[in-house]
Amino acid sequence: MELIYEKSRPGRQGVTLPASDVPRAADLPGNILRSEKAGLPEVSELDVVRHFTNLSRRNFSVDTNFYPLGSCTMKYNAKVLENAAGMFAPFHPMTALLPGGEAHSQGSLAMLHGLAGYLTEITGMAEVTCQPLAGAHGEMTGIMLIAAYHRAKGNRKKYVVVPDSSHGTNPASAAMVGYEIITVPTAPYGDMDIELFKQAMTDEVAAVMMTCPNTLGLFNPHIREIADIAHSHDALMYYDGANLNAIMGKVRPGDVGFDVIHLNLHKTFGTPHGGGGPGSGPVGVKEALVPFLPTPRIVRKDDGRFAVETGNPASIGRTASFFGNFGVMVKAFAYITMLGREGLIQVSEQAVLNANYMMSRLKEYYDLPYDTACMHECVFSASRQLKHGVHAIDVAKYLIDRGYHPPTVYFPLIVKEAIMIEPTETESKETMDAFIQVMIEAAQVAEKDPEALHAAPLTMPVSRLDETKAAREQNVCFGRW
Amino acid sequence: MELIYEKSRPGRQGVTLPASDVPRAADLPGNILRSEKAGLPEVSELDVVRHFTNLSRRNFSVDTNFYPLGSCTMKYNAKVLENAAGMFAPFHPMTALLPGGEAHSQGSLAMLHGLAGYLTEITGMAEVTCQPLAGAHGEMTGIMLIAAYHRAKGNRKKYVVVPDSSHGTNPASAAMVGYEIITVPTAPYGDMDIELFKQAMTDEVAAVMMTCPNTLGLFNPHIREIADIAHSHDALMYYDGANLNAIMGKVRPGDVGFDVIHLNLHKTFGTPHGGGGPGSGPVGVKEALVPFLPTPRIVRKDDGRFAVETGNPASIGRTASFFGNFGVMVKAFAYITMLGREGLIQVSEQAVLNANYMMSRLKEYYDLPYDTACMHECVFSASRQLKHGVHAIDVAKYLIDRGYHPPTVYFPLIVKEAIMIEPTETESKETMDAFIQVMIEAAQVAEKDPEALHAAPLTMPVSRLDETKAAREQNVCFGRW
Amino acid sequence: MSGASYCPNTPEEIGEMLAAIGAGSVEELFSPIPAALRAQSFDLPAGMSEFELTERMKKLAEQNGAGVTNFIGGGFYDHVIPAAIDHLCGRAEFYTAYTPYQPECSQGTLQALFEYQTAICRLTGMEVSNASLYDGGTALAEAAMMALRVTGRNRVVIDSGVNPFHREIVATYLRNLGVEIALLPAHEATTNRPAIASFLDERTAAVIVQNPNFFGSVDDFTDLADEAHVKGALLVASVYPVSLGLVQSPGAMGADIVTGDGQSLGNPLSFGGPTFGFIATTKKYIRNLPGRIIGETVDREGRRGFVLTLQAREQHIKRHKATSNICSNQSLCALRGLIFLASLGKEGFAELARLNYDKAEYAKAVLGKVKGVTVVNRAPTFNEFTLALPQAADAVVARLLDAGMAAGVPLGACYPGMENCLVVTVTEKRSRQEIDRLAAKLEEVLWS
Amino acid sequence: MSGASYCPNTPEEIGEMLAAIGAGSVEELFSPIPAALRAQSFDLPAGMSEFELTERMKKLAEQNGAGVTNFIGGGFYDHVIPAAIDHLCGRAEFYTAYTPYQPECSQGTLQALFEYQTAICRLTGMEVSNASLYDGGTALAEAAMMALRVTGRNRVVIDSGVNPFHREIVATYLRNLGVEIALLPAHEATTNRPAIASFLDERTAAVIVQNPNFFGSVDDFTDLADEAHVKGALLVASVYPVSLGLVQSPGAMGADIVTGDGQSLGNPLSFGGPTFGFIATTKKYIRNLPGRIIGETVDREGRRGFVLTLQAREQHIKRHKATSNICSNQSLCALRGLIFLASLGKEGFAELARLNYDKAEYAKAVLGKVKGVTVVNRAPTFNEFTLALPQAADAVVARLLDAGMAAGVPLGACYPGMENCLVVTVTEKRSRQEIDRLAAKLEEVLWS
Ligand SMILES: Cc1ncc(COP(=O)(O)O)c(C=O)c1O
Ligand SMILES: Cc1ncc(COP(=O)(O)O)c(C=O)c1O
Repeated sequence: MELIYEKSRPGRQGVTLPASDVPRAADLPGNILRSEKAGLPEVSELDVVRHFTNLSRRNFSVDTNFYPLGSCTMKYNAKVLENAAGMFAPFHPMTALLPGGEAHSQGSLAMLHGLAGYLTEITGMAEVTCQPLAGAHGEMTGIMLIAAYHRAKGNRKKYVVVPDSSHGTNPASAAMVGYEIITVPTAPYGDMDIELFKQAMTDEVAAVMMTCPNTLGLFNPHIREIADIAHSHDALMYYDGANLNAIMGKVRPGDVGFDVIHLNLHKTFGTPHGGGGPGSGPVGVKEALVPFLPTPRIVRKDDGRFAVETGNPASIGRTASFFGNFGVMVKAFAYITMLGREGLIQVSEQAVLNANYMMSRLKEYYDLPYDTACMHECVFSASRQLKHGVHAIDVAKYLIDRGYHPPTVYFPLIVKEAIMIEPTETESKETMDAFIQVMIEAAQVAEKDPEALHAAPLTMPVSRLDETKAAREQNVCFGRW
Repeated sequence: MELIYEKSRPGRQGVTLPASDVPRAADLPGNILRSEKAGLPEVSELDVVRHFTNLSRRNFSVDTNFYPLGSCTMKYNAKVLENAAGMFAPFHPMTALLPGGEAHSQGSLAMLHGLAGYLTEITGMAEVTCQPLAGAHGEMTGIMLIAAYHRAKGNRKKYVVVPDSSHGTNPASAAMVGYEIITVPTAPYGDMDIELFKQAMTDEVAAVMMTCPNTLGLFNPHIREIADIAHSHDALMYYDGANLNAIMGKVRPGDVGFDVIHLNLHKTFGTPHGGGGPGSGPVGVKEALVPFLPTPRIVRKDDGRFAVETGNPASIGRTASFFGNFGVMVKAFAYITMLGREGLIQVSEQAVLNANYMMSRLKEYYDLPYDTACMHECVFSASRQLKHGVHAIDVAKYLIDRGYHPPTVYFPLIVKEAIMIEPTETESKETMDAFIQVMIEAAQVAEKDPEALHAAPLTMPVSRLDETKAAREQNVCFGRW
Repeated sequence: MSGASYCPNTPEEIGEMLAAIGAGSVEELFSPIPAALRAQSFDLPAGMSEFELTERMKKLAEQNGAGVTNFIGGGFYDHVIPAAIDHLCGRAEFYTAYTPYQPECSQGTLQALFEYQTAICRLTGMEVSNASLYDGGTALAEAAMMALRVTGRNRVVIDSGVNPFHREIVATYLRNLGVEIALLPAHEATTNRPAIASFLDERTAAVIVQNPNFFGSVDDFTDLADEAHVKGALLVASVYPVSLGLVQSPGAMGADIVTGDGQSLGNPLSFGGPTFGFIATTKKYIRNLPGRIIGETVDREGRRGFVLTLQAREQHIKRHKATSNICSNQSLCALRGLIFLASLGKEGFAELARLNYDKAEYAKAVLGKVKGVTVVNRAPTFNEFTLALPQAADAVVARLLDAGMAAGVPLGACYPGMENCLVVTVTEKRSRQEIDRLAAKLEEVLWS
Repeated sequence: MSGASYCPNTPEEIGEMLAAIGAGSVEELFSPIPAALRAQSFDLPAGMSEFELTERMKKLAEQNGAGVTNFIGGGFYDHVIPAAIDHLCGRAEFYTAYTPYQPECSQGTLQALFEYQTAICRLTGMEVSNASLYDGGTALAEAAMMALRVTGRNRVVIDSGVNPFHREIVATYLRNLGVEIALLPAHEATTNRPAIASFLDERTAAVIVQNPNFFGSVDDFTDLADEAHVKGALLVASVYPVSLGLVQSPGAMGADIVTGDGQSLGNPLSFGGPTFGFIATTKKYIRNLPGRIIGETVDREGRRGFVLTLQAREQHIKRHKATSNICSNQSLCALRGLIFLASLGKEGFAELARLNYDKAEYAKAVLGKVKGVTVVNRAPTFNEFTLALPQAADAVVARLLDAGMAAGVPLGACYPGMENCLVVTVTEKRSRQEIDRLAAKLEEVLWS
């Protein structure tokens, strides 16, 4: 498809603006005045609509395809949530910060407070801030809180410990806060090697970051022991909530020793992924860390009204321009409100059931490096297929031709040729059965006709793309501006 | 794709309903109680969303493809119009009919009155009713008005005259009102044969129905003469407004002798076609027919408030359950409001320009039975291609493979192998150029490789379908209920 | 700039196009139109931008006021609309396409309408359905005309329990066709069994009834169907589709043609439209159906596909001999109806009907206890019922409207002698609290 | 039923699945979790249906009141949003997809983001852009960290004219990294030229400025860029994108890194988010950019296609050595920005900026004439300006808010000594009448 810039015709006009009802002002001084209009496309509204409608048709998505992208919880995004978020579209965040402005923002503030309350209970923490803008942002915020905690206590900390199965954002977030990273290998039983962990732990460790269930989809039964060890060094336990979908109502991170958590509202709480974002990454903390939470904080006053609290000297400060990804939060709030206690429990139960079913049905055909009951996702390896020269990526591309978005591949890094499948609870058995059938076929084709897999995909607008060329040429902007 | 019924699983549940807050009532008597639940699909919300999203992807549409379907004015449907219509979604039409209810419906009534006012001015008529639900419904309503007029005058009328180029709805609508049809052939110059018309006209003719520009895209310069002849027999002139897009601000049917008109809001006034509807077919009349207009009528009272008038003894009565396709009208009202006088004139000018450009560029490759300046559409014939065994339908199917919705084919019936192209004003020169190029290629392929055209389309979910089998087997409902 | 016209071509392109045409100006293209025929006036306001338009339309909608609590029906009903419907029907491929004349690139619409036809058949208990008509009233008129065609007769009997607006449409349609319409007066808000025999004769093409009828009474028309059939007439039944989640289907009662308004299935009230009309019948009458019909078939490779079928009934082929003049129908509204039915599903739809019934029964009991108020219906009702008030209903309704409640539809205007009567509608959206409030307010209006 | 959980499997299917797994119950699947670790509490309300939820959310939104007329900005702006944006971004293929890891089935998102990057480059006059960051404030913090990386230094100079919230975010980000932040005090609401020389030194990684600055003043930073470059420092400029329709691009002024908040480009105010942050730089720093970058390439048949590129900068490859920890970004908001820019186009976007400028100039003149009120800015302004009132701004703003007008952002809280000052924003949505009304009301509040 042509680029929108290639469709541009000089003088063509799209959306029109209101005519001016004020006099034309004197021009800005020459050095400040833009010398040349920005080279935006000149297209009609129909050009725009047809272009982007047709572009959209070049995507796989949850609403069109089964999308078992592991670690991403690509569940169905209920349409009613979109409508709910739209109700808050016209409200300016600055209003709440004006003198007297809280009165004009009670609905928004009530939502923020209500969501934080829900998440507090779901996770078993003392308080939640909804400011962080995505999971990784939550991680960074959480580690900043931990740093503030140690600073306030005069602790001298240098390291953050992560298992080697951890998501890349974990070490990256800790590094953003100035920590060095200690990586602990995974033991053959699929959890962080407890002995090596003990060796890694010193008083210089600020925090231990864990995902639980971890990125192999396994729940670590020794989590409390790990927490105890960490706490004995006054290291805090950080919980990466990306996989919370597995355990709602079953386990609360706060109950098992975690001090700081982040959640991914765009995973567990049914908000759409937007082709890469926006997400939302609220952070919950135990009592000891509450003083350090970002400002502004939303509080409920004695008269029941909601207020914005800004002057908090111990706070790490502001981590986002206003209150976070508010529209995303509205959807998550509505989701929790709609599902309620029983609904959320059902979500986790069915997510785990679906993943175990997937694992049981496929383990005959693909290697399962950690062959034990999984939680909400399961991680296979294409190492058996590799003997025929077929990689995980080839299986993935074959799935595309069959109408499935591939699972996550090559993550977690500790599994060779990883294929990480997270069906989520919103998919039905027959959708999974059809997918399983195609996965089995892929395994058969891998043996009989590996070339067929190397050639895939053939049904998309493009075949496999030359990533090396892209990285070498760095064509990241069209034409001359 | 599977049918939604084939995706059904016993016990699966979609949207949930509020829990009851009243006691369960005693059951209906057994003979009234439904004996077996209706066999609706049992699917999840994701099933529904994925099913219909994927179904939608099996359509061509204006937003995805150039759609030069002649006589249908497939112009761009501005998105702001959809939003406008949504604003009126919650209002019950019965409210306005309750005692005191007009006060709760002033906005809706103002819109109805305002739209009728706009259309009155655009067409040069005395009053417009917006009740008819589509073009054909407008025609029928218009002919009923004409019948009422003749009845009131004691005229004994039996016939309605239509040119043979007329749309099928014209004679069908007249027949629905009990008239017999006299069809006048088209002369070689593309308009109704004036001599044959004169012969057809007697005092038993109730009305002459004309489309102007006609379905060949030609404007009849003798329209006033025709009207005079009709009027001399006290036959009324009916204007099929399907082609109004050609002449806004240029010609007003009311000015040139038409007594009754209908408009297709879904053509001229930018409301979407909905995969077949809903449309809206307002009817305008000259003063003499005002008393017969359908009830309810929307009137503006002296105090500026709007009211619903129902008791009108001469009225033909009600033609629709309430006020017509209100939501469609809101879009048309918003369209006219947004474009304004100059915008509407520009629409017609550019529609005519685009059609003439299309005609000029293609007439070298396709026969043009009526080779004269056209208005908003042009009608070719594939008779030249027929020599190679290629029909209009084969050209159409080739276009599908190239990403274009075909023009209207085999209409008007008087043109052999008709290909009727209406680009509309919202399409750009380069879109037309690309289409023209493909049309030229089709003509070339017709000569060199007719089989290739017979085989088309090959890129759609299905190839050509067996219409005979469909008509024979009459499978119009899935399975046993 | 202010007004938009969505015309993309630039002056330069316009110049190129004129050159290709060989015309000197755009105006020249209009030269086939003699000066004498040119518009005498075109006095419209100047255009405005999208933003100004939106503000203007908001203001217009606001002139309707804040909205009232609906206890009114009369053919249009205030039901829940699953959020997914707007999202799916907002898919441009559905709403910016037209009639699926070219089936290969219209399988989306075609399959959906085939599924719609199936849903209508299953709801009504009939064998075939078309792909939609305009609305409930015009569908009934089409059914009457269809019965006239099928039987070759020229008289219809119409029950006064049929929605008076729909009756008026039938009358408007039939007026010029020399058809006699006999109005069967209601008996205790139900179809008049004692009188029917004297109304039915060998000239009668159809007996037209409605279930639940305008007073809210639910009936079993099996006997009427039998009597009609004995005389060679058809039974035409107009039904409120939501009731079919609980009430016996007209097919099971022996109806020959079933119609109804689909608004209650996922279409917003929208001040009366767009909605859709449905019509269903038995296989033997399929060629007499008006409007589009979708049929299943196969492509050259034997794959299933869908097409417009039996087009030889339609105006674009048969012209004045067509079964109807209808061309554009209400596809998108029918699609909404289908998605509504699929979203609720077999169980959910039954549950919806049950909720309506239970709430209405509660309301009937509560309102029936208001001093001086009696329930008129002797027969069972579904979610509407008729109350007799101790005074004229018009004034009462007007006062309740001022209190924010559309309490019901007064019957006086359409049913002389029933000036004190009021049809009250209770859907699943009405809460017990709202019902109780209506009762309290009614009592207040009547007695204080 | 009441609450929905969107879990489709029926009890029968659950039974089949458990059988396949070899588990006796769903609970058994949770057996890896020891009892001691089980949730101590899970005290949440019961669920509700979609309809009830919608009613509940409406009520919540209504608690915000009817809304006020916005003369406030401060990073978020009340601009027109073309209707097409919602419709296009409501396409499920866009909003229910995720990061385009699999390019063949994600060309829609990838091409759109490539077009977005191009738009940002063209707006800012820079050579490369990433595919979005979270928001304007975090983008600025990322830019600061990028400058530290590029220069290997550990000090940044930040102009006090930079949005105080954004400065606070920068401070929060840098706090644990041993970086010195020097705050350059403003001079007459503009960047302090006399002081800059003493702030810039060889340890300085970046000078961070904003255009227009928080007081609304527009500046030409060419001299600052030159001075920074002489010292080996980068110039980081945060810009308000709408101003770039009229104001010289930061690229032309010599900026090395440009950031900003994209909310004003087609994203609703939505109480502060989601929005997107943009970041652009020159080719030579591309490998130091944080976040995703889309690159053009070809497929095996030589057809153009787009992929995530230079991923070796990112956390999923580089882990703690990545240029940033960002993973999910704000794609859909960036897409809104792109569609906004494409909808307005080259001329429309310039016209938009001009409208903002003209309206603000008008407002500046009118408000500047209110008794006792003076305009603080000496430099030109775009669509925001600072007023000095004859009394504390807080009370005045509170009173105007009661009158339905958010008159501006009082500066006292962030700029000690400026308690009487107020930043007023005027976008194209504000009418002359609204501006006049604000002036009148301000006069009234001040003097009566
Ligand atoms: C395990 C895990 N942790 C953290 C993240 C980061 O979350 P986000 O993308 O919202 O920044 C992800 C997301 O992919 C994840 O899967
Ligand atoms: C010339 C003409 N007249 C009448 C009609 C009928 O209009 P509608 O489909 O709205 O009933 C059409 C529609 O196709 C038409 O093209």
